[in-house]
Amino acid sequence: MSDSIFDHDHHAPALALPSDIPAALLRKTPLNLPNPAELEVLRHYTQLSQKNFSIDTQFYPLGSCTMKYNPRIAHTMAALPGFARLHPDTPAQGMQGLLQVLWELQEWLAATTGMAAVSLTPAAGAQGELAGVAMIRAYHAAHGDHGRRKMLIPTAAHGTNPASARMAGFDVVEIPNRADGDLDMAFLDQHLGPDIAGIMLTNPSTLGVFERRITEIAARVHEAGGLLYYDGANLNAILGRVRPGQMGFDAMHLNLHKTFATPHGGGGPGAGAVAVQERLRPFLPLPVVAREAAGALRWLDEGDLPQSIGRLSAHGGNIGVLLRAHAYLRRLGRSGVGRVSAYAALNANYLLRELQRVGYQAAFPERRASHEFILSVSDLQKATGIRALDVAKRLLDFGIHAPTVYFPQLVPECLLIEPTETESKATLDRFVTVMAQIRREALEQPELLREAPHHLPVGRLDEALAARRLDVAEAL
Amino acid sequence: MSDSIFDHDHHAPALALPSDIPAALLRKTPLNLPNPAELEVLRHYTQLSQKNFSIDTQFYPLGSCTMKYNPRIAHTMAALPGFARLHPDTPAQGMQGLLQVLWELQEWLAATTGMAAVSLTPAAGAQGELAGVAMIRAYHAAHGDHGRRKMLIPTAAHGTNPASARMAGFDVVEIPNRADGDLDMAFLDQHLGPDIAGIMLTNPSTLGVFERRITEIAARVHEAGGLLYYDGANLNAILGRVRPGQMGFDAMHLNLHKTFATPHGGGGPGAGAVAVQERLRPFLPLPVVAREAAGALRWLDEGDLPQSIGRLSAHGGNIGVLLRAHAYLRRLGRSGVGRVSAYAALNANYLLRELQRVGYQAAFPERRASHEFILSVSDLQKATGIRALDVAKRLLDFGIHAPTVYFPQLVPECLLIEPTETESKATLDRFVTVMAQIRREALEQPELLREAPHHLPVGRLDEALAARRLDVAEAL
Amino acid sequence: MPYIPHDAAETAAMLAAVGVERLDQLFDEIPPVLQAQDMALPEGLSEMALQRELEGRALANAPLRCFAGGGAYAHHIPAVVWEIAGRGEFYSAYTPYQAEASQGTLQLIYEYQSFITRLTGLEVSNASLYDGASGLAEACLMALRIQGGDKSILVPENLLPGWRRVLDSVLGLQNIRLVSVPYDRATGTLILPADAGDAAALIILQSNALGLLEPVDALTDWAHAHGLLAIAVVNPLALALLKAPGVWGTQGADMAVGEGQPLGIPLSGGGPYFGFLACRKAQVRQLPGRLVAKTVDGQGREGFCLTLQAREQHIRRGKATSNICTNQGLMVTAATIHMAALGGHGLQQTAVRCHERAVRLRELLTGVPGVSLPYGGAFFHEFVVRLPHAAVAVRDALLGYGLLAGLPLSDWGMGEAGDLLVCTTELLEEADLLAYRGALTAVLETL
Amino acid sequence: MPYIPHDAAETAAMLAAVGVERLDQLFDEIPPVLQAQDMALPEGLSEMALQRELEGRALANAPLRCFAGGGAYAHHIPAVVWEIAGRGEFYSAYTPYQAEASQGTLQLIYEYQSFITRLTGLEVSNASLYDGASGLAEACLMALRIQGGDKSILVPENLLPGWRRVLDSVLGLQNIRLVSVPYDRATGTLILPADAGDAAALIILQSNALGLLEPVDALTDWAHAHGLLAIAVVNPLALALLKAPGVWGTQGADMAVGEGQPLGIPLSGGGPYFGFLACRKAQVRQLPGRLVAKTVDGQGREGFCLTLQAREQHIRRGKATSNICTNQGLMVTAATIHMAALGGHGLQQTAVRCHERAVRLRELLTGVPGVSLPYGGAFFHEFVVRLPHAAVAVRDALLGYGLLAGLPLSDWGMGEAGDLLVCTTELLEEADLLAYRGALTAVLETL
Repeated sequence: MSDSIFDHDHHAPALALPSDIPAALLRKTPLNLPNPAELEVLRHYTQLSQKNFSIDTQFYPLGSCTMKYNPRIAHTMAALPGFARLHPDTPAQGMQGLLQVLWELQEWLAATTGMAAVSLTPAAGAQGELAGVAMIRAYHAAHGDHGRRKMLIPTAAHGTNPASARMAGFDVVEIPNRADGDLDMAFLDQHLGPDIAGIMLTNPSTLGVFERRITEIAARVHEAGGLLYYDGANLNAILGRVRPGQMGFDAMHLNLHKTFATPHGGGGPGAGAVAVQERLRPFLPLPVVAREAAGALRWLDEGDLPQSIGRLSAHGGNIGVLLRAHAYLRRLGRSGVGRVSAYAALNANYLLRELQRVGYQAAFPERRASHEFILSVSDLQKATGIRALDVAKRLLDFGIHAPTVYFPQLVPECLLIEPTETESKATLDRFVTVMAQIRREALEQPELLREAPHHLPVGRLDEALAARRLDVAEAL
Repeated sequence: MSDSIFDHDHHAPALALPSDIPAALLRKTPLNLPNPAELEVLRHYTQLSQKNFSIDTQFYPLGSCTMKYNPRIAHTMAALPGFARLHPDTPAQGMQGLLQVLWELQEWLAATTGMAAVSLTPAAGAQGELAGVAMIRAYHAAHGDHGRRKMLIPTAAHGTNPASARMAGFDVVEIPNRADGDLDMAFLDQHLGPDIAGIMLTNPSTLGVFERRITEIAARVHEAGGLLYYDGANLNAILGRVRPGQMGFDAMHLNLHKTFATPHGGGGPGAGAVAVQERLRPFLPLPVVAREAAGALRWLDEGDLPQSIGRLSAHGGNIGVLLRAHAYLRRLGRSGVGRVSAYAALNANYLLRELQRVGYQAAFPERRASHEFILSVSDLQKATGIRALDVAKRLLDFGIHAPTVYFPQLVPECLLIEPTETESKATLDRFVTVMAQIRREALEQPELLREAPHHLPVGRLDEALAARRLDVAEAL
Repeated sequence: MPYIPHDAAETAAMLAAVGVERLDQLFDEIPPVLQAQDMALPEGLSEMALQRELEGRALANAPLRCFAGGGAYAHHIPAVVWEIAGRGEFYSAYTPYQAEASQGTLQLIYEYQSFITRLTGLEVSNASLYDGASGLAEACLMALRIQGGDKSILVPENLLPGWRRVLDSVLGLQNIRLVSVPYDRATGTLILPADAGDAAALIILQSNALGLLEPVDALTDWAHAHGLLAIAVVNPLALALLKAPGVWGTQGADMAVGEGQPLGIPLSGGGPYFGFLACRKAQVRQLPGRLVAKTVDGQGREGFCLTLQAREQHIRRGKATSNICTNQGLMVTAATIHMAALGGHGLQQTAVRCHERAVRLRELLTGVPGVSLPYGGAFFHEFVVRLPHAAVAVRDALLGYGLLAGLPLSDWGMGEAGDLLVCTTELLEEADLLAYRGALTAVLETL
Repeated sequence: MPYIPHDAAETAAMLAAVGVERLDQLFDEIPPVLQAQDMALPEGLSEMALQRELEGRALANAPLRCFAGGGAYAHHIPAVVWEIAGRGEFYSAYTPYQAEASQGTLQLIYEYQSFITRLTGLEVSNASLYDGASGLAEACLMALRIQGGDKSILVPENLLPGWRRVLDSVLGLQNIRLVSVPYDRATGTLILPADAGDAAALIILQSNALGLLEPVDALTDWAHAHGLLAIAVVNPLALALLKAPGVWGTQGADMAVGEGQPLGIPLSGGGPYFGFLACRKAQVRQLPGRLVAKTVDGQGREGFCLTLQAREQHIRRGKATSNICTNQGLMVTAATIHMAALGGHGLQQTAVRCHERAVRLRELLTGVPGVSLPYGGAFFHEFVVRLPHAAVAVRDALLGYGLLAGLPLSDWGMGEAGDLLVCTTELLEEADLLAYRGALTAVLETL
């Protein structure tokens, strides 16, 4: 039974509109939003919520997005009235408590990444990337180096990388990966030159392996006058153990909704703080929190950072998300951050071994997995026509979210799997059991997979029809 | 897949116990509670919650318990730190805000019931009943009237009535109802006498009809020296319209978790405030909030009310529940309370008509329904063997909670149905459609009902085995 | 019309179906003289105005650093506890009479019962009673049912006075005699009576109202030697540290009862809390309140349901083990999640910290001039200090320092005027203890 | 080990399965020189200690009665909104790429899109952008894609300065020229430029940064007459009262964009909020961000899924309509519930109240000696008062009265030193308005 909020509409009498506003500016037609009773609203959206998978209810072995536990304390702290009711234009003397939290988070993220300075303002990873490459652009411009129009990006990179580079006005040059997962250095060398602004890398890469020659790559790029941008999407793999600043990166973003356990919220809000080496500090996006000699905190603005790439949103960014990241990091502390990557790596490597044991093929069997790894079900496809998508959809029937599929595109019929450190051995073992069963089903009853999922509110949806018909709003 | 919290146990190292406590007093065996990770706790109990029906997710046409919407604002207000963190032994000057709320609630409940005074302390309806009949006992005792050992109670009364009367040391005399639902006055007259302490009534009665001769009953009981106790379970039927005080009742309780929209919480906590006429005021259970001349509020104790029946719990009762009831009543206000009973009656009478229309038989077809009404499916039982329980279980399959069945026992194969005022016509219409379908199924496919429910986490459970085997705790 | 969905057209259609014209006509069986009096209620508020009013009231209750106990304790409650307990599916669910539609609550109660049996060392726990004090009254009634005949209960004089009053109120209704057992004014612990009279049970406190640990093994054995049942009254958090009632003495206590509030329940000015009650399996049919059991459905799937309902008032009516119906379900939900969130290890750690803080504060306070310790015995997390001024005056003066310093025993008619019962929990840091000492020193100098 | 479940035995078993002995060995492919530097982080806190620390920080932000707007507004949010939005199934869910496992979020977004189209009078709404300002930048880029060629954007000078800066930052990266359109210093509203140059679009504000309503019909028609797209920038709550952009002028605006914060999003010091963006169906392929559509499954059951993903970066990579990936999903969840909880009627009622309060406060403040009104035009719920002293000093002085009195225009480099932008919402009662007047009177007397 499908239930729409538009089914719950009780007629409300028309309101008198203000007479001091010219009639020409007033609404002409009634506002056709439904008028449900409060219980109807509560029941409708509560029931909708129950149709979702979520971390609080399911395991997400979801590569390329660290879906780990989002501590509830962070939620309750961000909701404290002293934070939640604070108007953004409150003068600094009225928001020292909030500024203290943000300033500490800046400091801690700098320490964690091995960078000199941080701006918390980007609203998501993609906006962080944009800020990062914009800073690279501004850096070259400030040095009168206007010819650097090209950004190098591995073919396997997240789609946001080339999109952000383009949005910052760069041309994108794609670099292939070698069969062992590492970057093709020869190709890199060919393209390094005075027209190269820099390179965007994530390490460990989207292939789930650590780029072993990162120091060498950094040296060559720097030598060619380029800067290195670190895509922080995979930071969970090395948190508290390896710092992008030491690898030679000049700028980076952090996905606080991945590594720092703020919730995904069904698609956001995230937060994409950027961290930079000293030489990029003047270009940081605004605002940034600074501590004055007397200890008072204030927002830095255009007057303080005249070379800044500017503002990316009207206020200080997704502050409620930043509060949650602060709470998480404060819980972990110095010795806790290193455990994150250690157990993320343990879970990934254990799961890889176990899935190999039950018959799945690793994309890079000779490599150590980072926090994630890639399987390919090309063998199943050849044997029975079963594709990665079918395996993914069948997993849903067992109350397990699907891994990322068909990314990176480099590996055919791939599943990108990241268990994260907050899942227990028992959960991983159950996942292996289910994956083993699915593999048997694929070989013995492939139609079971092709028609999956069977036990969810809806079966596989017709996406082609959705795009063709394009019903994107309830008709009036 | 069944999941127990005991499945999530990670070994924790043993702790050193304090040396200043004699070893003989310390725990000898390890405390065998599981040690789950926070995500495991969250996921386990979130998943458990999803196995429940609730007002927030389902319609409860549940007679004898008003299951209406529990406004969320009441929950958030009760959780304010100024209330939630207040130690009960804080001196009065440190809890004036709370005392103000409780004092207002006392006043408003008195106004709403037509009584002179209120004590909020009883923790639930049954404790309210106990307090009520204990006050009647204390009243007679204070008048040297020690021979009044019997309490009159209708056969159809809630089970708590006789249980509470017994707990207060009374003998119970049951009074039958006539075929039209009203009380048997002849029987009443026979039993009234110098050994009668009083009578416990609910009006409208558990038969879903208003006792029309209540004024006459009150006069006769009073004439015989007895007092009248009003069981407030059905107050929603007359809220803001008829006041028990005017009907002639001397004492009563209110189920705040029914009429005043505080949540049932899967079985409590409730609150069973008692309200009394002036002559019973000295006997109210403690504590009670009083306003002093200067406006300051304080708790009254044994010194203030030496004739009190005493304390029923260690502190002031279920204060968090009282806060919720206060919030609800404050939202409704003077004109809102009357609408409660008006629409509760409208929903009940509409539903009764509609269910009769699709073939169900009313127990009292010639009477106006109050806020609830009784159907009997004896006709189905005769035709196909289908019982009220089968209809109830089948309803669960449609996402509708079962009505109360087999209560009152007077009516064979009965369903006691109370829709409450917070359900919409659309919900009632859907219920009628489902009930019509179930009736058809009962006649055409009775096994479908006998084996129901089919679509819940478990099928009909073996209650006999449960009692025989008596597995009431996870084995060590 | 808050919370009522009907619009005018819907109301009209429904009235027409019923066959009346106005809402008033739905009450046509009720004598008009009884209807429609005006009520002295204020007009209703919008949710916004209500929120503003109640936030103001909440702020009028000054936030205090809490050193008061006496049966209600300020503990940290992990955020996860009420985030889950507040979910609509728990919060707004009915009593789990329809088992198939209530497996969440039922399994949770089963887990709760399991936790309580492990804490107490007894075999059966009910699904909760109203609070610790009323739970003790129920335990006494249960003991009397088991023992039969008209008997009395032996009640220690160092029971919390609020609890004693509840026993007086509830047991008094059935003319049950409560025989007081005195405590030693020097040690603060119970003096064993010469004989047991016609008593059915002895109440054994761990800790007693003065915060002191009692020799529970000896008391239990004494009770059993005299044919009495031993009713243990315990703090469930302390049981993470202290010997379980089920193994007290040679045979163990027969029942354990207590206030569940320390297990994740906010102080809330005094409630809602919950009482727990555990007993031996042999006596389960005398246990009051709801009980959940594991069973199977027709397909052999495991499930949970209420059991032994024939003990309860909705079946047995006047012959039930108690009149209790609605209990403290949501508090049990929170307590269960709380115990799971802390885990056995965390509960024990918390108990140890509460105790360590108490030891430390006791040491600090004895360094304040004029302050002494009337009792020397072992304690869990509460202890009495004897002040050189009336404890009430000192407590009131310390409110100005943002401290609720404890409970003056004189409020209870116990001890001397200067006696203050002080409690510490894990919430208090060293700085708080030092602040207490500093404030007390300052107050005593000026009084 | 916060949030990591493994105990020692489990870790050992897993290491053994992997074939290593220590956790460190899992990083054996990483050059040792890059590993294990010590980090300048404080030690971790227990949840209890964290809560205490952050509650202290929260209290350090003084609670103020809010008369500030400027793009962020203090509204009442019904309790039901965040009680539901905070449920784990919404809060901790992933982006709904797996449609079958995300029907809750997908249907909710579909309902959100429906609500936005009805508010704006346009046919398509995306599933959100970061905030209003960045949403406007996206709308400009979209207009440029639709119009083709190297073009500029006409930007009113009475656009909120924070928004203008975002346009400068984002559009500047692609060397897009922003041509400022001045406003009339006497009326505060826009002066239509003589010609449109090579502009692709005109931004039309309703209201503008001074709180004034613009002649949107004329501006829209002017834009269309000059071949420009009309981009409406609107407050979604005001749209409950004001004419929908879809019917501005003869043809209606082409896009509507705005800050969604007034729809149930807490102020939170500036975010997270969300930007909404609506357009005509014909231009949907140029729309940035996610979009949800209704469809059916193999059995014909209705369901919802993301659609037209080929516009997005994860498919189209460098050729996407935007780089946006994560948007503001949970804010949209809250906003949708908020709009449903208020309903069309409640939104309109709230908008009317905001306006009435503003009219009343404006009247009250003009009675304060020395206070004048620089602009006479119609407004929604914000207006400028001209004070006889620097607005910054007055604002700071009023903090002492518990009031955030408004936004000094001088902070924005606009208006005169005494100009203060004042906002009212439904949260403010008559008593608050009188208190404001009283405090302002007192402050002006002493300055």
